Amino acid sequence: MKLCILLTTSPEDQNSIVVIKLVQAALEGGHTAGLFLMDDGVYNVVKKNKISIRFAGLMTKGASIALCGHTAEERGVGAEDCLSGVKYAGQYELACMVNEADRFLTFGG
Amino acid sequence: MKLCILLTTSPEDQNSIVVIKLVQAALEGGHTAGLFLMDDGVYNVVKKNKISIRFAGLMTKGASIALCGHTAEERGVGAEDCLSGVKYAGQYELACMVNEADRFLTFGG
Amino acid sequence: MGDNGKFRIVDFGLRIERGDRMKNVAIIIRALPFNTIRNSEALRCAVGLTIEEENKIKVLFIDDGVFSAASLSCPAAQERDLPKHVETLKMMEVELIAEEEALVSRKLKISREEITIKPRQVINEMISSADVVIPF
Amino acid sequence: MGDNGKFRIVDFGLRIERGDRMKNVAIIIRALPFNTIRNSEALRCAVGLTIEEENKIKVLFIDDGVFSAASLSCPAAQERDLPKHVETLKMMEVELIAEEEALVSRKLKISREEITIKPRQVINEMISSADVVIPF
Repeated sequence: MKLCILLTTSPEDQNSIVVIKLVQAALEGGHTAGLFLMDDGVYNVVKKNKISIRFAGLMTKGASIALCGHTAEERGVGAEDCLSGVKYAGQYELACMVNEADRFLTFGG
Repeated sequence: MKLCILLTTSPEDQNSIVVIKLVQAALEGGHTAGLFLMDDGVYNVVKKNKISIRFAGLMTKGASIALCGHTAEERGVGAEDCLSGVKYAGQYELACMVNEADRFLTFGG
Repeated sequence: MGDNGKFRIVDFGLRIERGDRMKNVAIIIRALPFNTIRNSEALRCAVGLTIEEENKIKVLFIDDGVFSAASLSCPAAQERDLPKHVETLKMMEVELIAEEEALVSRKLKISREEITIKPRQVINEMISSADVVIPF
Repeated sequence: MGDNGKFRIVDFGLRIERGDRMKNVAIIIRALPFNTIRNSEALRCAVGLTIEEENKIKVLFIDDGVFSAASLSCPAAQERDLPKHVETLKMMEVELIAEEEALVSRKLKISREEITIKPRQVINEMISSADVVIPF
């Protein structure tokens, strides 16, 4: 099964922890997991942000992470600010994820 | 009159625009204005964030801006990432602002 | 769909049988329009989702979200590019639907022809039959 | 207060007549406890505000905020340092008050002795008589 998740809130929100735990559980269950970050959600994978290490851990275990470059740029978050391995992408990436996912979940405000 | 404002939301929230306009109006009316940024509010004065230029404009016109260094650090936002002139401070600064203000307003989530 | 010429992309992640992957996507807008950029982002996201042709998109304005549907011509909406997004969505044949009961209880009217009005019950069925639901 | 020995700090911003500046500060916690770090931040902020001795702080748990007051001993609350903040606040003589009606309607009980229970009407008066109100 492919689980895809859209996360649009900053690490201040409990959403980040829920998403991390969901993705971990999915990966441990032998599933595939993809994350798309948009709006304040992009802050979750900014390297200097403490929580990012947990998202890095998800990628190590096989999760793919992409973000909306447009919303990142608006926040002054460049590709070089993000964890390596994060795909600095666009809404096309999200469109594909939505289409490919067997389960698609949104965590917003 | 001294107007002080606590802002705890990111630039994604309309709060930022309301605060900018309030502080502008206060300054134009000959009042003093101080801003304290905390939680996701610190993102408003990150130099690379587009909206920060408007907060820089407020400082040029005389507003003082301080932020909660603790919440900034949690987000990986260092003093060097912020507009010059922003005071990288602590809750003590907020405690003083609250005490000094003739009007104190909070803009949160 | 095996015989109708739909192609397979075996080397593109999990999207193995593209022809089988028509997805009904419901984007839900339910919050007040101008407190955050969230609703504008929802419409931009809807536009983006149409890029993948196998996605069939509906945008549903429910509860306080109908304020967004009703105020598309006001200056604040224009500042957030809402009318532009709505025009693009219509062009991409995305259905835009506002909840009748929410409009009535808030005494709101829809002036834009891009948006149709349907009862909550119908909208609920659209949501429950969607493959993917993205609430904003 | 001119004659009672309170000092003036003329070179410290606008805080010219410190003795006249006793401020009643009401911090309001009204949201569910665990969805964001907001409530923990509110308590940390309350602790911070006590540093300036001229601030007299009350922390008021109203509406859904009473869940925070009622769940101070659970693991999630400990993870967010809520009990530690509450102990510090008590030590700093900050009043911590939870709304009676909100507790009753949610069938919640307060187990921590640091927190007192008062009717909404009394809390409303505290809010309206405060010099500074900081809602979280």
